[in-house]
Amino acid sequence: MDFTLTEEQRLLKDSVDRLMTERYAFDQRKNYLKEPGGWSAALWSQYAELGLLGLPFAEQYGGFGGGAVEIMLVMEAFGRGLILEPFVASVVLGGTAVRLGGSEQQKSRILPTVADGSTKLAFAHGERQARYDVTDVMTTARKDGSGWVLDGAKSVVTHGDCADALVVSARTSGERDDPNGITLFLVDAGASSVARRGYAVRDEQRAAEVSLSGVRVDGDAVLGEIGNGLPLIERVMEAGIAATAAECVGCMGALYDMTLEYSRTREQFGRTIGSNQVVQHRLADMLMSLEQGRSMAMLAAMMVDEPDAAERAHNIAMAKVGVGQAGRFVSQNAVQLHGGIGMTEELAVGHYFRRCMVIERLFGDTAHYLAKLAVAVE
Amino acid sequence: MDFTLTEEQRLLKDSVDRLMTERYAFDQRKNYLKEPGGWSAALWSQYAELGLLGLPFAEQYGGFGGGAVEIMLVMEAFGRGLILEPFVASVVLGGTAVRLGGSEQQKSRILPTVADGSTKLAFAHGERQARYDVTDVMTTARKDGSGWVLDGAKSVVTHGDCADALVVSARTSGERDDPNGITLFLVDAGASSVARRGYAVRDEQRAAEVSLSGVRVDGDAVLGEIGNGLPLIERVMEAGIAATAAECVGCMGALYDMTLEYSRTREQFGRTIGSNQVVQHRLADMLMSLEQGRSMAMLAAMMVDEPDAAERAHNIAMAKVGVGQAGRFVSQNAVQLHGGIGMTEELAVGHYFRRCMVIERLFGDTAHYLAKLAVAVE
Amino acid sequence: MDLRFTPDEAAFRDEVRAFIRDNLPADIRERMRLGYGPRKEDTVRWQRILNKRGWAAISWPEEHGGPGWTAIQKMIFLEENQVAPAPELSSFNITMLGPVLIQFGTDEQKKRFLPRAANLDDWWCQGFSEPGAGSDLASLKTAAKRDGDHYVVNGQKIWTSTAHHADWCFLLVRTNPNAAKRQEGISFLLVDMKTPGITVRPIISIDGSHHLNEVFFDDVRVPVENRVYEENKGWDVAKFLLGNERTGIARLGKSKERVRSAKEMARSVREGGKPLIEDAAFRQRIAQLEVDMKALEITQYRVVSAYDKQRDGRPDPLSSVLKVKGTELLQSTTELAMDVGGPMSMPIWAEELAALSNEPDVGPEWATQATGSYLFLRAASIYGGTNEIQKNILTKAVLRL
Amino acid sequence: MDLRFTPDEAAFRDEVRAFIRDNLPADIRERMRLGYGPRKEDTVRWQRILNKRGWAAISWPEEHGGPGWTAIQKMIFLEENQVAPAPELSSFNITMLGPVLIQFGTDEQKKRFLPRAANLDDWWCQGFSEPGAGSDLASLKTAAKRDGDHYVVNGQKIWTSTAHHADWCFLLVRTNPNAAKRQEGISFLLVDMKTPGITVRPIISIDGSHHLNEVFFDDVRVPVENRVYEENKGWDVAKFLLGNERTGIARLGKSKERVRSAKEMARSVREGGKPLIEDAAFRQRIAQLEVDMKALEITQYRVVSAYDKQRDGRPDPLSSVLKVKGTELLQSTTELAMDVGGPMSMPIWAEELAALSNEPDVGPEWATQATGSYLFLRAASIYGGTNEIQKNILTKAVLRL
Repeated sequence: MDFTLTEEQRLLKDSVDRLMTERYAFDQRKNYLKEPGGWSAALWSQYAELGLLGLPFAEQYGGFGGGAVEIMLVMEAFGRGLILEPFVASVVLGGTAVRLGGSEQQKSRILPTVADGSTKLAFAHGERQARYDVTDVMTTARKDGSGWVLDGAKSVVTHGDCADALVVSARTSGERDDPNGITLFLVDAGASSVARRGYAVRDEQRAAEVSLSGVRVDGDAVLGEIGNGLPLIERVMEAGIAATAAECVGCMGALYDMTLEYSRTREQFGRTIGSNQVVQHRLADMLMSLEQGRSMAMLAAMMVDEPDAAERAHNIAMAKVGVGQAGRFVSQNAVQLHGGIGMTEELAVGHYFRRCMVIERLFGDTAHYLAKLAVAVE
Repeated sequence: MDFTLTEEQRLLKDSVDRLMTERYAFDQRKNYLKEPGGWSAALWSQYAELGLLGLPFAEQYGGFGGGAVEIMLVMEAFGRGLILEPFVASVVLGGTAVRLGGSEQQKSRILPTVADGSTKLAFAHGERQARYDVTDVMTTARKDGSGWVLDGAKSVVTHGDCADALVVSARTSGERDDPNGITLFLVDAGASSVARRGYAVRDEQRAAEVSLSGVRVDGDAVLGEIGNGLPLIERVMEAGIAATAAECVGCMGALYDMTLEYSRTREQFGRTIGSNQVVQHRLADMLMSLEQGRSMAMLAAMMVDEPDAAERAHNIAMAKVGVGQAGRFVSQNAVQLHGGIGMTEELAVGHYFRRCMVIERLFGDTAHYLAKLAVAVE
Repeated sequence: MDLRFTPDEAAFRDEVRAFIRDNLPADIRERMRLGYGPRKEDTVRWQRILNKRGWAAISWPEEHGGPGWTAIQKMIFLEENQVAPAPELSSFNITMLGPVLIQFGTDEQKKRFLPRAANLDDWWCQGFSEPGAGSDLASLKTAAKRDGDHYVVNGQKIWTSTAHHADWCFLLVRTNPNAAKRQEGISFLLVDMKTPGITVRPIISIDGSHHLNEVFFDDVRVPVENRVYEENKGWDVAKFLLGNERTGIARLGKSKERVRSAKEMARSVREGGKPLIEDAAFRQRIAQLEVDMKALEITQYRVVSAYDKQRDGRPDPLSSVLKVKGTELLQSTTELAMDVGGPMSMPIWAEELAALSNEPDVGPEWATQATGSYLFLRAASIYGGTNEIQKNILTKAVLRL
Repeated sequence: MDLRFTPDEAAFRDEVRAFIRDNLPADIRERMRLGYGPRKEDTVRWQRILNKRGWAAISWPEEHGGPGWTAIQKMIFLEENQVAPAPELSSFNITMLGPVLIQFGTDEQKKRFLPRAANLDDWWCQGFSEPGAGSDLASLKTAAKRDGDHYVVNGQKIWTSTAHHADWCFLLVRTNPNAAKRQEGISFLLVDMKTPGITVRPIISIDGSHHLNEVFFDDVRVPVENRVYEENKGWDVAKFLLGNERTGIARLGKSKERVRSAKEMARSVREGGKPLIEDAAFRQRIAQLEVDMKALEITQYRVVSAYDKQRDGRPDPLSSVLKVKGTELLQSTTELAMDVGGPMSMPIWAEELAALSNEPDVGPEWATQATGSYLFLRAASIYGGTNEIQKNILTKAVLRL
């Protein structure tokens, strides 16, 4: 057991922390929001330069061979920065799908372009009727010569509006809810038969509704096994959970720091609000939640490469619940202790609050994973 | 809507409150515990003299025609006194069984002797294997000439050790868990075929294991309808829930008062513990729980005579959950705020704590009733 | 003692329910059912309908146009109105300004302002809070200097709800900066929002709505006749206003409406392959909320019923219970409604997409709006004295610690 | 960074587990599995078995008979021992007295007391708390006056765990009543409990157990050679003792054991006509507890692993997290175990009925004992500094408010 960072990990952490401090102050972020895509193209290039966009890929694909710990360090810093760029969508979700599911040829073709930032991927799995049910896929792919034709619609696809290529799940056999028969495809997001409507989510990140109307793809667009896409989808979601868990820890850390600072300086009834014991204990409770959440984010990072699928899923579900609850507690109380000002767009606190809220609902919410754990109790 | 008491109700409340103050101080109670039965025979006579033992019965049966509000007032006072006598067992549970289920002849024979204290009833329904499942009755009654023969065992029968007569549920038909086929019988507790082992429960009240080995009873021992005892059992339990809900309010009131007083006087680190804002807010939370619990105990009292069985059961289940949760919160925090001294037998606080704990589990616990309510959600 | 409505009370409830059912405009009801807050014109339209029926100025005496209801009747009306769901009455006009004018105003002020307030001909806002003051009202700094038959007001107010809609503002100002205590030297003015020198600057809330404002006063001239009560005695007026009977503070009708709506929507979405409404944990959550709402409902009955029995002017400390538990429930029930929508609750798409295309709206509006309500009502435990301050009040009033 | 055990750590865990499995007497294990606290003789027997293996003095340096374990190894050992379940080592002997003597004791004291403490030949108790002091230790009043080569001790201690079992007591006394600060003028004495003038009076806890005592000192003569460290510097010793590394403070093994036991028992009882273990709400409750235990387990790894990396003497503020969250879990998991028993958990019948008749015991002992544990462990959030005080500590240490 060892919680120390290697020298490389420390350097990585320092450089991303520094980047966030220098380039992602809350006021700078406001300007990025006004850019056409709703995020900063300049920062995106900088991530690429720093090697962050290729972090989890092997060197042969233009990557840096980083693991889950490296992703965790970067995501915590990104959480503190409250970044808007499609890092999770492209590198973590899309990247994991290609990295774990792709053929040698697919990896060689795609991963280097993800790593240099020229290709942005998005993970188009969720559908309107599915809510959090991962097997509820109604989009279909029917064989057509050597290729396939996809029909259906995908919903709330994170950063689906700016993506160059979509990783789309579709049913090649079976009925709705059948765990078998789902296949992943790589789809050119710019194809004319792909219609996208982009919009903002509550955390100000972008998402899209994607409709697929007779989208024709070649046979080599299939990612992984035909009809057995579910395990790969689960790996992608687990990677997403681990990454956003670390991001949530970054958000909680920022919220805790801001609230502590506010309690030290804000005066009311002639004294700082932090001189109230009730406020002090609330901050202590927030700190405890933050640290328990951090432990769970570490668990998720450690487990994301665990070969035993059941063990991996179980631990990541536990981490999802723990981080979700911690994020909710810390962010709700950060707003409460800030009072009225915490309820306004002007302060960063409400923005972190909303990011925690969205993260709790990505890939399934706390109740969803607690129910899974309850079923698994032995 | 009216929350005022009638003049008679106010007088009743005052007299029972006074009795508790004068005769049920914590030190006096210690002496009652040492009496042979574990409670005070003198107080029992006094309850009879005051008319409390006949409170819910009609005047023609030696009673005072009181209703649920009167029982609530008395039980709250009894909760403050933390009384040991078999009032709930005999008057509320046994009394309700006879009052609602008995024939004219049975009522005339039994209720006056309950009212004058000479007969003590107990409600022998629960069985070891049943936990909180009300239809899980394995005790059997088989027809034998004009009478019946009962075999089986009843568990944790409150005040079953001192009872003169037992209201026993037994299966006259059907299998375990069948809601039909349960019949109630009046059984002489002193019969040689009835074996009882008395013991103390955690709240220092007495209970007994009762075995029935070929207990012969006459045909007129049947209470209510043959094979349709369940609705009557439910009425009895509802009456018990309403009464002990009010008792719990009395316990919470006493705990709250004691804790407030302790916080005002107890000094630590050179100041009263009540000068800590965290203690103040905890007390405010306790007060809020107490008042919400009181509201729920009122609901139970109002609903216990509601003719619509489903409406009655639903509301009483809500009250059970609300009072159970309030009692747990208030009593756990009363111990916590008292610190070490609250953990000892010497102080009353631990005794109230344990009574709240037992009350939460009488007739089914919070989880049990919450599950019922969850099933009923529309 | 009887927790049930008397036949009269039940008949009154039925009458209110029927009136709302028959008179609430369908478009307003539908917008509110989807979780939208009422627009200004919705509130105006509905309050005028109620006023025509004599049901707008619910907390005013009959001689000033009130309906002469008991506190229980007011409670019933407010809950039916929330459950409908219909826009709530302007609390600034009805609960705050009206009683203040009736108690402290001149005959001239009453005649001039009360009927227009009841009919929402004037939309009022409240100029109390100032930057940095938070719940500590008495630290206010906005100054009013006497200049002939005018006050000249300079300063800044914040958290001014609906100031951008308002025709008039009732304002606390400091008329004597040298008073011995902070509570002295304050006056209560009525200010026409069209007076030169007033600037309203929006504050956007975390749900994206524009509800709050900063209001700047730059040499704003207010006629002395628009002062309520004596000069420098405005704190008495403010205390009266804030300590006013708080029927409806629990906003239980709103919580009930949110749970009812969540249950309805939970039939249309799935969890674990079956309708969410059949999910055991979800049902358990609903059951617990219904228990908590029932307890608060009865506590509210107790408090409100006491209003009718005795009026010694002291606020019932139980009303702090109503505030704390009521807002906790509001927050839990709006969170529930949002959770039902799942991932569909997260986009801000309703308006945005409608603007983008002619296609039908892709998002279920109820889900989008549920999140809006959830976010907006995080403030419920902050405004009107934070829940922490409510507990301080309880500590002082009841615990005497 | 790696949360998994290294191969060495895993091998160590297996070794510990195997040793406990093979050497823990079956009768002790069975009693503890049923939820009974260990009897004095159980604790003695087991600690001597461990001591023979070299595993009793776990927090002492090797030169004084410790096993030379890392903090991680100690944590593993403590958890395996709790999960077994086996009696815990005497914390008075091992965690408190031992390190104190090693740090502050004379060679003579070390030689005389350490080996006997490790082997539990002497049962030690702690004479710190006094009536009215609670968590405010420094307010102690028990006085020791020098009389030749003895101190004469007069005063009273309270909450003295297992004083009725104890051969020796380490005692804080006031040797200089005129010291400028309350923390000065205190000395640390070792007292033979057989010395004339000592009276032990039981305090019965709300679970009915006799664990705590009052101890009265009436002209008790203690040889000066039994003072540890300098006269009037006893507070330094006490601070060292209290600030000692708190591996195992979370008592996670105990919580795990309670959940495991609750799950096992939940197969044998019913709720709603089927085994309780199949009840959705019950499973949800278990799942939540398992999440909370997992989070605390990793937090504990982080804290304990830091012990091995750096020892700057400052207590890690995260150890307050371990205390607060650990005791919350202990209380939740014992409540869970009690709830499984349902009505059967409420009687105190095991012993009482056994005494009354020759028939087999009617009550499931596990249910009766589960309630005993629940009641006893209400104190977990009180002793060792209440959880409220832990948060004060966190406030000062981390928040600097």
